[in-house]
Amino acid sequence: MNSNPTSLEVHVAGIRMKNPVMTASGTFGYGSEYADFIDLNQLGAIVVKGITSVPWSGNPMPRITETPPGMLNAIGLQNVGVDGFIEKKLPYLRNFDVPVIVNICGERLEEYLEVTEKLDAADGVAAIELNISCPNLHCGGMSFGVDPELTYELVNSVREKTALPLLVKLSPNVTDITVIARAAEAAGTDGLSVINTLLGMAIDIKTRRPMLANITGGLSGPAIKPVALRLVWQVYNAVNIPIIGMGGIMTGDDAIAFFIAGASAVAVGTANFVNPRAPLDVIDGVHTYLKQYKLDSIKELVGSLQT
Amino acid sequence: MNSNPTSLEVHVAGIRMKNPVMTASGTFGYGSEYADFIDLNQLGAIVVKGITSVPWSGNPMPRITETPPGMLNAIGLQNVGVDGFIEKKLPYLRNFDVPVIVNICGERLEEYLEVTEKLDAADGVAAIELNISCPNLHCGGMSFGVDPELTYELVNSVREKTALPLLVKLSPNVTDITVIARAAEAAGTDGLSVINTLLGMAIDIKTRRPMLANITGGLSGPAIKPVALRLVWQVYNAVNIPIIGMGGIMTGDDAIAFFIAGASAVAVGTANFVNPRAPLDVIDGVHTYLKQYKLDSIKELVGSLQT
Amino acid sequence: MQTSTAAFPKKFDLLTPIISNEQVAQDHYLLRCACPEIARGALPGQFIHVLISQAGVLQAASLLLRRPFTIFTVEGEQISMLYQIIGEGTEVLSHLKPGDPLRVLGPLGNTFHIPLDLHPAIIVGGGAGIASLMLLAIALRKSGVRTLGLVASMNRARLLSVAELKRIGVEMHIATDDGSVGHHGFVTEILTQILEQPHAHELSQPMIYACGPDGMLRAVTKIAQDYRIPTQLAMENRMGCAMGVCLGCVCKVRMPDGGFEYQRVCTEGPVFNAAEIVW
Amino acid sequence: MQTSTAAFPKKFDLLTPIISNEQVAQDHYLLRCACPEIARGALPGQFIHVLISQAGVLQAASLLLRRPFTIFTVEGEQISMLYQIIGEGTEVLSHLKPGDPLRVLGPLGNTFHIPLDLHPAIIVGGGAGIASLMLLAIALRKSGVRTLGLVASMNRARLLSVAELKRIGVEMHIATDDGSVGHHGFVTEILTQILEQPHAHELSQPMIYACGPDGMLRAVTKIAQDYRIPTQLAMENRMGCAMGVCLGCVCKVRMPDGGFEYQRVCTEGPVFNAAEIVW
Ligand SMILES: Cc1cc2nc3c(=O)[nH]c(=O)nc-3n(C[C@H](O)[C@H](O)[C@H](O)COP(=O)(O)OP(=O)(O)OC[C@H]3O[C@@H](n4cnc5c(N)ncnc54)[C@H](O)[C@@H]3O)c2cc1C
Ligand SMILES: Cc1cc2nc3c(=O)[nH]c(=O)nc-3n(C[C@H](O)[C@H](O)[C@H](O)COP(=O)(O)OP(=O)(O)OC[C@H]3O[C@@H](n4cnc5c(N)ncnc54)[C@H](O)[C@@H]3O)c2cc1C
Ligand SMILES: Cc1cc2nc3c(=O)[nH]c(=O)nc-3n(C[C@H](O)[C@H](O)[C@H](O)COP(=O)(O)O)c2cc1C
Ligand SMILES: Cc1cc2nc3c(=O)[nH]c(=O)nc-3n(C[C@H](O)[C@H](O)[C@H](O)COP(=O)(O)O)c2cc1C
Ligand code: FES
Ligand code: FES
Repeated sequence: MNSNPTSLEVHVAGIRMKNPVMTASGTFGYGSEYADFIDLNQLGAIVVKGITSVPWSGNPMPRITETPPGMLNAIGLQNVGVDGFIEKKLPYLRNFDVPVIVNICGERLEEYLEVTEKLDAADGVAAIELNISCPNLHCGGMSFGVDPELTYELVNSVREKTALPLLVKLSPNVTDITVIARAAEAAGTDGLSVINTLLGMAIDIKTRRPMLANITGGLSGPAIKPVALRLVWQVYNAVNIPIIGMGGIMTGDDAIAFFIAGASAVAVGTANFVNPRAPLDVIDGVHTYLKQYKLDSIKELVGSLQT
Repeated sequence: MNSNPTSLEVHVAGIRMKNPVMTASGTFGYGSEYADFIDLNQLGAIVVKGITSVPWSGNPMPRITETPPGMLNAIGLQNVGVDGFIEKKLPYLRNFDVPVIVNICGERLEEYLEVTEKLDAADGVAAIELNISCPNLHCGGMSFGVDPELTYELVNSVREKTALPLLVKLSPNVTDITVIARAAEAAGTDGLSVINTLLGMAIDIKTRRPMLANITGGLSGPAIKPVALRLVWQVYNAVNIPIIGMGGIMTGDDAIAFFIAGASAVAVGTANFVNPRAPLDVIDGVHTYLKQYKLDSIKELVGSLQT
Repeated sequence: MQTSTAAFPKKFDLLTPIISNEQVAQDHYLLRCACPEIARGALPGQFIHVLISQAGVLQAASLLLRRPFTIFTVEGEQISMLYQIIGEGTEVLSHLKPGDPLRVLGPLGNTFHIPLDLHPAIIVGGGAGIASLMLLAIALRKSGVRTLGLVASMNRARLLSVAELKRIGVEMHIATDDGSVGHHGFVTEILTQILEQPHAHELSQPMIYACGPDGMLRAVTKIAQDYRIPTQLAMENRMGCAMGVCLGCVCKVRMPDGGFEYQRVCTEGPVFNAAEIVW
Repeated sequence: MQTSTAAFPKKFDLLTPIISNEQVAQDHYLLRCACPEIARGALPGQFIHVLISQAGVLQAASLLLRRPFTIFTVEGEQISMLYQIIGEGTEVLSHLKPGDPLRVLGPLGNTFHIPLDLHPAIIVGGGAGIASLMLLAIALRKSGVRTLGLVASMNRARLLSVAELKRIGVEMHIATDDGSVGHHGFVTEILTQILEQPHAHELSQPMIYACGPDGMLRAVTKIAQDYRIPTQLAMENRMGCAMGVCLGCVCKVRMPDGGFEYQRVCTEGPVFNAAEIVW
């Protein structure tokens, strides 16, 4: 427990953070984009957009649409590739005193390993977040993250390649998330990010076309918060490693609900698009709550749901 | 195709309906409750609250809470039981010229069969909707509907007990809904209802208690529409039997999106709580759309998504 | 609760402009609108289910569900509701202006039972709970029933309806949490005092009517049992449909056979016999 | 598009009351608000990202995402936007009243490139697209550049900004779909006419600037290619963040190596070199 009565500092999955609020992958770019609004040093951590072994150009347009109240996206992991990231994006982030967590993805196991090795060798990476929702080409495009054995194999192989703290980001689109969570835990991940987007779809009834060129896309934002909270709580009851909770967090109060459900830290995603200061507002809100309820640290909240 | 240019009549899964708009189970009681607002004869069909072999008292309070924009419920299938339904509720419904679809549930296979036999023998039941999301006591409370083999066995057994049209209501909380859909189809169901509620949770951060006594509950309303549409579309591409689409339908335009995704009829659920004339407004909206786009019947829309 | 065999009035869902929406105490607002069809049939204790849609956009409201409020007063074609800001819905509601459209569904629920030889009536309202007892008080006083009014409030700034109740001849007793007016403490302490008074035998056929926070209702029920005074409670559970179909609003009701049943506050209630409620 | 090496102005997110929000044509509204920090730095073609929250409730808005609109004019500390009602967001926006709070993020995006020896500038606006060209037109006329203005509209009732453009000395040509005013047909037909005119050789260093529906932009691009006239397009894709991070707003841009890249309309755009856009 902390001596400073309202310190927000946490140490989660081997990552030391000034506060438990990070930005969610894909919703905060590489950090520089929000520099007019946010002093990056104030963030718990930055999770950058998913990185792959080679640059990906992403999906055709349209890629996003709105649903009440949430959004669907099918960006298709457009990114600069791991070399581009290390060369062009990481140097900027090294200027700040904030842990940089790199979200990675691939269509084959080897790609994940290649990216991991390069990040492990790079300077300024605090942790790796393994996005296991990518389509797995070896299994006909089915994602790694829906199968416990594939998940184990992937996490285990990545684990062997790096001593960096490892987070595995779970998909909500499964029958029983605890099976996948336990597989990742058994394979040696330090923590779990819960959740990625829900698979959804929207239709333009005037043209009878899907609103996204990709037909389906990932649903994020307030609409998914109840599902995300449920999954965090289920995972919390199934594993003994820390959880980064996310899904529809817009305010400090939302974050508090995730802590109570079992998250040790949270990530702010879609909210960044609505409010460029969202992570800071969330931090303030968490702070206010701790003061109001006279709590010394986040730890007292984690998993404190009274059932 | 229909000669009347804007007739909404459909014939789905052996059920003949004046229009393709029904009420969703659990959101319209036994029909009489809305008699001040709706001429029941104007509905495509009425799906009544889930019925079990003996009356169930349901879950403790609180049972519902709101989420933006949707609601979580954990009613726990409070109902009068099949005998009570046949004696007290069915006679009222017989006064109307509207198909009555009875949603049924059970914790053991035998219960489903008992309820089916009684309904088969009763007068005034147009079809049975099998809710396979109930906890299955034989499998440690896991629901029948998440396992293709259990689904096949259940649907097949019920199928043998009745010649009434049979709908199977699928759970969205699965990794691959098409596997379950195909199992139900193989077991002889006439149609599929897609979807039941998403499993969610909400927390009162003041008391750190769950907002529902049951901790988790079913998420319904506009928030789930993107997920429901996606599942209808996936199921449509996997089976050759008709689909009743539902999940967040508030307006005629919402219903149209479900037809385009592959539903042959739709059900209006949570919207009833907001607008007691919701099903009629949906029917009007569908009518207006057909006229505006000069379509002769719903059939031209079903599965017409341009991909 | 089976208070009456009379059929309850037909229900209407009306879209009507707000006539006024004014603060009447700290955190409390009084909203009036014209609802002739609802005004006509409304009985004491009945409520309305209100759609708080921003910008009048029905299907896209982020406040999806309606909110229930007791019918506070009926004047000609107008009804009013007295509400407290406790969350997002009531917060948004308090910002609505005269002329803004509101969707009002009602009248809903059962009504208070008023025995013919009632003497006296003791109404106990905690916070905004007094709003559920105003139409009843008016009806009681119209029939000349002696009525004692006990109202509880956090403080003077939040005190509701005292003047109106006095004007119609209700004998008022006030309790505040901070003692800023009236008795400094719980309203149930006043209730016990009254029942302990030497002339308490004058209470020939008394009845308690209460509405307020759960804690208060439980305390009132306990006292009523001790003094064997029949009591009716107006319950205020979270509601989904308010039409009796979602089964989201139930409370646990003791059955004659010793078992219990979940009954719907929106349909079998909101008024229940206190002795039958299982807390 | 690499139009300028100058750093773009710092971005601000301001909460500001609406000064006025009035209908200026059928389905079209002009909204003004004071945004000193944004007004100060705004460049022609830049836009703002507006949060249309009902009742000012940020986190609960059912319109979750913001909506992008070009900065139409800048007057002192005030900026304005001219918008068309096309969906729920703009519908709700049109109901907002003076005094209602608005959240405005900007200035965003790049700006039009204005070559030094430009003569003449031809601006082509379809529907609300003309809104994206007003600041440019003002800048051009200030520098004394001869400017032809071609505006397209469905009909007279929807015609926008013609008087304003005339007042600042833009030579106006109008096309309407129904012929209710100006040329009956496509604005691109006027464009071709102008380029075919005998004195078209006067167009020594012309540049076309266009904004409007995709169909119009493609037609303009085709004509520009035929006549070898450099052209800049202001693109209006659906946006998520408008900050360059969600990658939701991209358009396909031809690369020197013959391949293509998805570039962000909010960051590399909204102004693109027409020749580089892959449709
Ligand atoms: C039959 C009936 C009559 C009522 N009459 C009145 C009245 O005349 N005046 C008045 O001020 N209020 C009345 N209420 C209570 C009123 O409905 C709630 O205060 C209101 O719905 C809160 O809405 P909100 O969006 O502001 O709060 P929310 O954001 O929905 O909730 C805020 C907090 O209050 C809790 N809550 C919400 N509704 C209730 C409820 N009904 N009971 C207990 N906790 C709740 C929530 O769980 C949450 O913790 C009545 C309720 C019922 C059922
Ligand atoms: C940089 C930029 C500048 C813009 N400037 C202006 C301006 O000055 N004036 C103006 O009137 N409009 C402008 N627009 C377009 C404006 O942003 C949209 O009209 C607005 O977002 C629609 O919001 P809505 O909620 O009313 O419609 P929605 O309900 O969001 O959409 C209604 C329909 O329009 C489609 N749609 C929504 N947004 C867009 C879009 N950006 N492009 C294509 N289709 C879309 C949707 O897919 C849907 O079918 C600009 C757009 C961009 C990207
Ligand atoms: C536009 C967009 C892009 C995203 N890209 C990624 C990504 O590259 N990798 C990843 O693991 N998650 C990605 N996500 C998922 C988010 O990180 C987050 O898990 C999800 O959006 C739920 O949080 P939210 O509701 O707060 O946005 C993306 C989400 C959005 C909206
Ligand atoms: C309060 C409530 C009770 C429900 N009860 C049942 C039920 O008994 N059986 C069933 O199959 N589905 C039940 N459902 C699910 C609905 O029938 C429907 O599938 C779901 O709510 C999605 O549709 P909606 O978003 O339009 O409400 C219930 C839903 C709600 C909100
Ligand atoms: S609120 Fe739905 S049954 Fe009472
Ligand atoms: S709108 Fe998000 S990158 Fe452009």
